[in-house]
Amino acid sequence: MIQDDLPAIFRDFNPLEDRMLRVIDDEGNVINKELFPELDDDSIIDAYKQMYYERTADEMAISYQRQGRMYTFTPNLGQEAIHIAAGMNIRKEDWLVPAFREMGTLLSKGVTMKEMFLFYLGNEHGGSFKNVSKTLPIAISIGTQLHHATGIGYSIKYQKKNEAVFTFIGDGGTSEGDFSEALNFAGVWQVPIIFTIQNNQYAISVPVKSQTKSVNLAVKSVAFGIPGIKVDGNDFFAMYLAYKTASEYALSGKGPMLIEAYTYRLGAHTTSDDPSKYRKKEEEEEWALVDPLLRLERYMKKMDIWNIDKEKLRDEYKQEIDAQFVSAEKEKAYKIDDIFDYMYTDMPEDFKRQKGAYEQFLSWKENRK
Amino acid sequence: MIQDDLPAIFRDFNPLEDRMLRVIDDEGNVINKELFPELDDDSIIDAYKQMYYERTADEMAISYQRQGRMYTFTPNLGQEAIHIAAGMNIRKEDWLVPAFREMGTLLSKGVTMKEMFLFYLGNEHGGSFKNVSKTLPIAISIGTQLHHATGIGYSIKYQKKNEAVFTFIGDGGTSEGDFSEALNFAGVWQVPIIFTIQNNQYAISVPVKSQTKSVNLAVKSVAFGIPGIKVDGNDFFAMYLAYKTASEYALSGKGPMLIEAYTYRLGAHTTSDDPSKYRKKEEEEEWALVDPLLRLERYMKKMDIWNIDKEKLRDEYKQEIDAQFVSAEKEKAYKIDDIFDYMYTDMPEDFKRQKGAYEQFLSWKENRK
Amino acid sequence: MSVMTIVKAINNALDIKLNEDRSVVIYGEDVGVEGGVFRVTEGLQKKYGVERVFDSPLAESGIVGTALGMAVSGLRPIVELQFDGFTYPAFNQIASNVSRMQNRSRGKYTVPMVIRFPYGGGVNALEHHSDSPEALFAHLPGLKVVIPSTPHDAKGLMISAIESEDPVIFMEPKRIYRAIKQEVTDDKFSIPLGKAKVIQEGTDVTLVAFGAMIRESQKAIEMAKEAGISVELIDLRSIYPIDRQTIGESVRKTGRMIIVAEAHESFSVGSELIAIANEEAFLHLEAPPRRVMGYDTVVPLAQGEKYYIISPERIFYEIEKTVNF
Amino acid sequence: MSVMTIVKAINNALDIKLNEDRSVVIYGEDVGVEGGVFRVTEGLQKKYGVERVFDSPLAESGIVGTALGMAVSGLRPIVELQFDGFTYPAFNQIASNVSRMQNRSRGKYTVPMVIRFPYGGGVNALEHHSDSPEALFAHLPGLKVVIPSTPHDAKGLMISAIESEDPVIFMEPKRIYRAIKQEVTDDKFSIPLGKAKVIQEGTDVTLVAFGAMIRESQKAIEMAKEAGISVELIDLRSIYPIDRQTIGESVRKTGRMIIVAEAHESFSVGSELIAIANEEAFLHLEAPPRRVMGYDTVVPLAQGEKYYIISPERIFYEIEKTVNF
Ligand SMILES: Cc1ncc(C[n+]2csc(CCOP(=O)(O)OP(=O)(O)O)c2C)c(N)n1
Ligand SMILES: Cc1ncc(C[n+]2csc(CCOP(=O)(O)OP(=O)(O)O)c2C)c(N)n1
Ligand SMILES: [Mg+2]
Ligand SMILES: [Mg+2]
Repeated sequence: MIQDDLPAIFRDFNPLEDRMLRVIDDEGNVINKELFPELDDDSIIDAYKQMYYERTADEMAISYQRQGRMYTFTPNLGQEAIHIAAGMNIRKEDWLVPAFREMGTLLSKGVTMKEMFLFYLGNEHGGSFKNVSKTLPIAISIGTQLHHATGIGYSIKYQKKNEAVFTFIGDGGTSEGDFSEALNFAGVWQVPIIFTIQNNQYAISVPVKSQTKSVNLAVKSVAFGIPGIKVDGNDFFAMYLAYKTASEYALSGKGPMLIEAYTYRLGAHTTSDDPSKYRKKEEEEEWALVDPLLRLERYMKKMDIWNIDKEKLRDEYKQEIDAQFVSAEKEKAYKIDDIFDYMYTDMPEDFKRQKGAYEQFLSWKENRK
Repeated sequence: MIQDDLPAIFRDFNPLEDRMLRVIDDEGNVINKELFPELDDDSIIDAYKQMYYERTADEMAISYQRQGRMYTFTPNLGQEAIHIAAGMNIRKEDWLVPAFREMGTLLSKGVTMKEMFLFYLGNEHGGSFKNVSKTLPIAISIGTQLHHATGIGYSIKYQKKNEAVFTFIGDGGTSEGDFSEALNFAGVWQVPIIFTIQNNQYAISVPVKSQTKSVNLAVKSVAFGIPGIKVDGNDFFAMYLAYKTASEYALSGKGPMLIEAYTYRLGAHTTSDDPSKYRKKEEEEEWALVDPLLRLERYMKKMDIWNIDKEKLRDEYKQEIDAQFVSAEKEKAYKIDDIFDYMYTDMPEDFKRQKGAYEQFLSWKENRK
Repeated sequence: MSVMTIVKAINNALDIKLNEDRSVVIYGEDVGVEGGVFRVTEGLQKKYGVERVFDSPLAESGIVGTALGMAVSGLRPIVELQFDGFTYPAFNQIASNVSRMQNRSRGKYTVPMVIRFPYGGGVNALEHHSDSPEALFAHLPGLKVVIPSTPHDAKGLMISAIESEDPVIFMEPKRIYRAIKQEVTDDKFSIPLGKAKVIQEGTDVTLVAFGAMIRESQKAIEMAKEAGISVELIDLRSIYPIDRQTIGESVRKTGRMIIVAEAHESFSVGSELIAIANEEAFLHLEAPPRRVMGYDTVVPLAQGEKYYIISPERIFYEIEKTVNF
Repeated sequence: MSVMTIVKAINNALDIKLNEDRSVVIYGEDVGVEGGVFRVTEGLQKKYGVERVFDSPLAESGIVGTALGMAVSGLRPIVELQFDGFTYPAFNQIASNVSRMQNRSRGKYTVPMVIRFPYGGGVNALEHHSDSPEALFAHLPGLKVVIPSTPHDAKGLMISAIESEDPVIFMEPKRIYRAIKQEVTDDKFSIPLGKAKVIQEGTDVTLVAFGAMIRESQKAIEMAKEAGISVELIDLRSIYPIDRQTIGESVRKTGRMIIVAEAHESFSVGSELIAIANEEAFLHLEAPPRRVMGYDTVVPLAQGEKYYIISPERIFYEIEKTVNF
C-alpha cells in the first residue's frame, strides 16, 4: 500500500494506524531527536517571533473589531505553528492558495497587516494581495480553492517549473465534494501540491466527529492514492519537518501530499461567534495549556535559546500593527469605479450604461441638496 | 483500523491490501469453500436464468436500437452477476436507488422490460417505475443518486424501519464530489445503505486509471470510516455473499457498506458509442472469457446442476421480450398533458396559461389545414 | 399574539410544524446547538431532540440531496443553507433532482421539502454573504420560490412552504431579520404561495418589490407622497409562481411600473416583471417599466456596498423619472 | 476555404489556437482519444499530445475549478462539459470563482478560460441532455456568454473566446452541430464578442433568436413572406454582453419584437430582451413583444419533445399575432 519512495515519516506515522507525528512534547522536550529538523537557533527564534507577531496582530484585530472600527474578523489563535512552519517553507517561487484562517502564512509570503485590515474593513483592495506574487485572494466559499491549487499545480508541471503549491482547508471543509475531487485530480495528475487540513476540531459549532467517521483526516488521502500524514499542529518542529519533507517531495516531481495539522481553534470562529454556546470551558483550557507558542517557548527555554522579552516585543509589534491599521483606516475612499472596473478586462457597453446611469443619479442627488 | 464487529470477509479481503473476494475461479471451480453462500440448486439455476434474461433483453434492445425502433440504449453486458446477486438480496421492503446500468436489478425489483423499453423509447412513463414501490427512477446525472439513497437511509433509521437501501454508481462516478459527500454523510449518520461501485473499467472512453490513483475503489471507504470490500463482479457467488453480508450488516443497524464490484463492460457505453476507438480488442476478448454467465455455467456444469437448454430458453425469452417491446411501441400516444401535469402537485395559474396558449396554437394549426 | 421579528416568526413556524408533524426534520450547518448563525432554529434541537434538529456535515450538495431522499421516503425535511452564496454547491441537486423528481417519477414521488437560507446585502458582510439569487431558482421549472418581507408573512408563508408537496426555496431577507417587529398570532395560520399582496394602493405608478426592498420602497413612497405622486406598492412574496394577475391589474390601473430588487438587473426577476407588464397591460403602459436593481457586479464588500445597495432616494429618483416620462 | 459544419469549425478554431499558442490546453470528459462525444476535439490529442489535450476525471466542478487555477497561472484552458445538464455540478465554481476571481483580485489575475458545452434540445436525448441554461450564466456578473448559429460564426467567436482575458461560456447548439454546412476560410479570423448580427433586414417585426433557433426562424420568415410580412432577423450571438444597441435600433424601426429561444420562458433571456425593448424603444412599440420559448417544464424525452420544441409554424403563428395586434 505505502509507496517505496515515500519519505520515512510517512511510513513511520501511518495515518491508517492513527499515528501522529510529533517532535516535541507538550512540555517542549524533544521526543524524536532523529526527526528534529535542521534549523539553527536564529531561525527558531525568528519562527517564534513570527508566531508571536501573528498572535499579537490577531489580538489587535479582535480589539479593533470590538471597538467597532472593523467588521467581522477571523482569528487565528492557536494555529500559528502551522502558519509559520508553512510560511518558512514556502519560497518566493511557490504558490500560496489560502482558505481564510492562515494569516501568518500570508504574512510570511509578504502580505501586510495593512492589507489584511483593509480587507476586514470591507475593501477588496485589501484582499487582492496585489503586491505579492503567486498568492490567490482569501477563499470564502469552502473547498473551491483546492481546485484552483490543483490547476496551478498542473500549470507548473506543464511549464516544467520548479515550484510547489501550498493550499489550506479546515476540518469542516473536508466534507465538501470539492475537497475530494481536488485530491483526486491532484493524485491523477501527480502535481506538486501540499494540501493542509487545519483540523482545529470545529467548523463553527460543529465538532469534527460530526463531520466524518474516518479515524482521522489524514487517512482520507488513501482514497486518492496520495501520501498523507497527521501532524501535531501545535508542535512547530513537527509542522516544519512535515512541510520541509512534503515540499522536497513535491519539488522533486513525486506529486501531492496531504498533511492533517491537528490543532485547536483557541478563539472564536469569527468575532461574531460565541464558542461558549457549543464547547466546554475545560476543553478550551486544556488546549490553552498546549498553545503552540507556549510549547515553543518551553522548548527554547529548555535549550537555553530563549532571548525574547515578550512585553517589549509585544509593545513593538503593537505599535507597528497599529500604524498599519490606522493607515488602512485612512486609505483613500472607495470609489464608484471600484465596484465596476474590475469585473471585465474591457468593460462591456451595457455595463458602462449601468455605471453611467448611476453617476446620473448621483449628480441628481447632488443637485437636490 | 478495522472494526471488531465487522463480518470476517471484510477483514480477510481488506482492500488496503488490494485483495479481492472471489468464491469461484474463472473456470467455475470453488476456490473458497467456506465462503460459498447458502444457496440451493434451484436458486442457482434461477440466478442463471435471471442473468440470461437480462443478457437476452440487452441484446434485443441493442437490435431494436439498430433497427431504428428505439433511441440510445445503455447495455448491461458483462455486469449481470452483480445485478442479479443484488436483486436476489433486495427485499420488497428495501429501497433501490439505481444509476443507469443495473437493469437486472430493476427487473428483480419488479420493473418490466416494457417499462425499460418505454423509457428508451423516450417516454417518461417508462422511467417512473410507477408500479414498483421503493424504487427511484434511473439517475442520469452522475453521483447525485447517492445522496438520495443516503437521505432515504436517514428516513429508515428515523422511522425505525427494518429496511436497507441499495444504490449504485460506476467507476467514473467515484470522481464526482457527490460520491464522497454521500459516503461521508452515510458514515456520520450510520444509515443502512449498501453502496455498489460497478467498476467496469471505463467511463465511456476513460479508463479507471485516469479516474483515480487509489489502489482500488473499495479503499475509498476508508476516507469515510465505513467498511469496504472489493469483490469479483463476474463471480455470482462472491457478489451474492457480499450483498448477503452487507445487507445483514445494514439491517442489524451497523451502518453502510461499500462494495466495489470489479467487472468489465463487455459492450459499448451506449448504442451510440464505439469502444474500438479507445480499447483493444485483446482486452475485450480476455474479459469475454470470464463473462459472468460463462463462469456460472462452468460452475453449474462442474456441479452437475446444469439443466438449461440455452437455445430454447433464449427463444422463449426473446418472444416474451419482443411482446413487451411491441406493447411499449404501441403504448398510447404521448399527450400534451404529459409534459405539463407532473411538474407541480397543484398546477400554478401562470403555468396553466402556458399550457392554454399552446393549446390555442394547436387549434390554430388544426384550423389552418 | 407576540411581538415577533422575522427570525422569531420563522422559528415559530418551524416550532409549530415540528410539534404537530413528526415527519418534519430540520438540519444544516450549525442549526443544532448553535441554532443557526442567525439563530433562526434557536432552541429547536433542545425541544425536539437531535434526531429531528441536527447539524450536518459541511456540504451543501449533500444537505440538499439527502433531503430529497428523505422527502421521497416519508419525511418533510427543512434544510438550511448558511448563506445565499453557499446555495451554489447545491445547485446541481436543486436543478437536476429536487425540481425534477416529481416530473421524472410522473408523480409517483412528491417532494415536500423546504430549502431555506438568508439572502441579500446591506449587512457589511464578506463576499458570498450578500447575494440575491432568486432569478436563478425561479428560472428552474419545478420549484416554488418564496420571499417574505414581514414577520407575519414569514410565518404564514413558511407554514405553507412546509405543507407544500412541491419543493420550496424559501429566501429570508437577512437585512431585516430583526429590523422589523410586528404583532403576530401565536396560532397556526398559513398564507397561500403564489399570491402577491397589494401593500398600499395608489394611482400613478406601481412599485413591485419584495424582501428587504419593501421597507426601502415604503420610504421612497413617503418621498413621492410629498412630491404629490401616488404609488401603489406590491409585495411579490412569491417569485414563482409569479402573481401575473395582481401585477397586470395594478399596471393596467397605474400605467407605470418600477421594480425594486437587490439582485443584478440583467436576466432577473425585474426583466420577467417587465415582460409580464407588457403581456398583461401593454395598451395601458404610459412609460417604460424600469428596474431599480443591483448592477451587474459582484456585490461589493462593506465599503463599496453603499454604491450597490438601493436607497429610498434612488427609488424616488426613478419614480419621478417614470411619472414625468 | 473548406466546407465546415459547426463541429468542424470549432475543431478548426481549437486547432489554430493550439497550434499558435502553447498556453492553450484542452481537457474534459472523453475529449482525448475519443475526441468528445460529439467529436468536436477529434484528432487534437493525436496532434498536440496528452499534455495539451486530455481526459480528466469525471467531475465537472473539478474540471472548471482546476481550469481557473490554470488560467491564473499562465495557461489558457478550454474545458468541455459533456452536456448542458452537466454544467450544474460546476455551477459553484463558475458562480463563486470563475466569474469573480478577476474582481476579487482587483485585476491582479485575469481569467482567460473557455467553458464550452453542447446545449439545447431536438435530438431525442435522455434527461439532462437537452437543457438551455444560458439565462443562468448570463445573470452571473463577470462572465461572457456566447452562442453561435453558423460554422463561420462558431469559428470566429471561438477564436475570440479563447483570446478573451475574461472567462467565456461557449454554448454550442448541438441540434445543428452537423446540420448546417458552410464554406469557411481555413485562415484565422475572429468575430468580436458582444455584437449581434442582423441576418436579414425587414420592416414589420424584429425576430431575435440564437443558436439552433435561427434556422427555425428562417423557415418561419419564409412563411411570413408568403403572408406578406417583412421580418427582420437578429442573431444575438452574444447573450452577455448583450447588444442593446442593435436590438434597440431594430425595434425602433419595426415597432414589434418576438424572441425565439428554446429555454424556459420565465426569467429568461427573452424576459431581458423585452426589458431592453422597453428601455430602448418604448415609444416605438406597436405591439407587446412576445416570447416564443420553451415552457416552464423539464425538457421532455423524445416522445414529448415535439410539444416542447419550437416549430417554424409556431413562430409564424406568433409573428402573425404580433403583426395583427
Ligand atoms: C461553501 C460554504 N459553505 C458554508 C460556509 C460558511 N462557513 C464559513 S466558515 C464555516 C466553518 C468552516 O469550518 P472549517 O472548515 O473547519 O474551518 P475553520 O473555520 O475551523 O478554520 C462555515 C460553515 C462557507 N464559507 N462556504
Ligand atoms: C454529472 C454527469 N456528468 C457527465 C455525464 C455524461 N456521462 C454519462 S455516462 C458517463 C460515464 C460514466 O462512467 P461510469 O461512472 O464508469 O459508469 P458506466 O457508464 O461505466 O456504467 C458520462 C461521463 C453524466 N451523465 N452526468
Ligand atoms: Mg475547523
Ligand atoms: Mg464504468
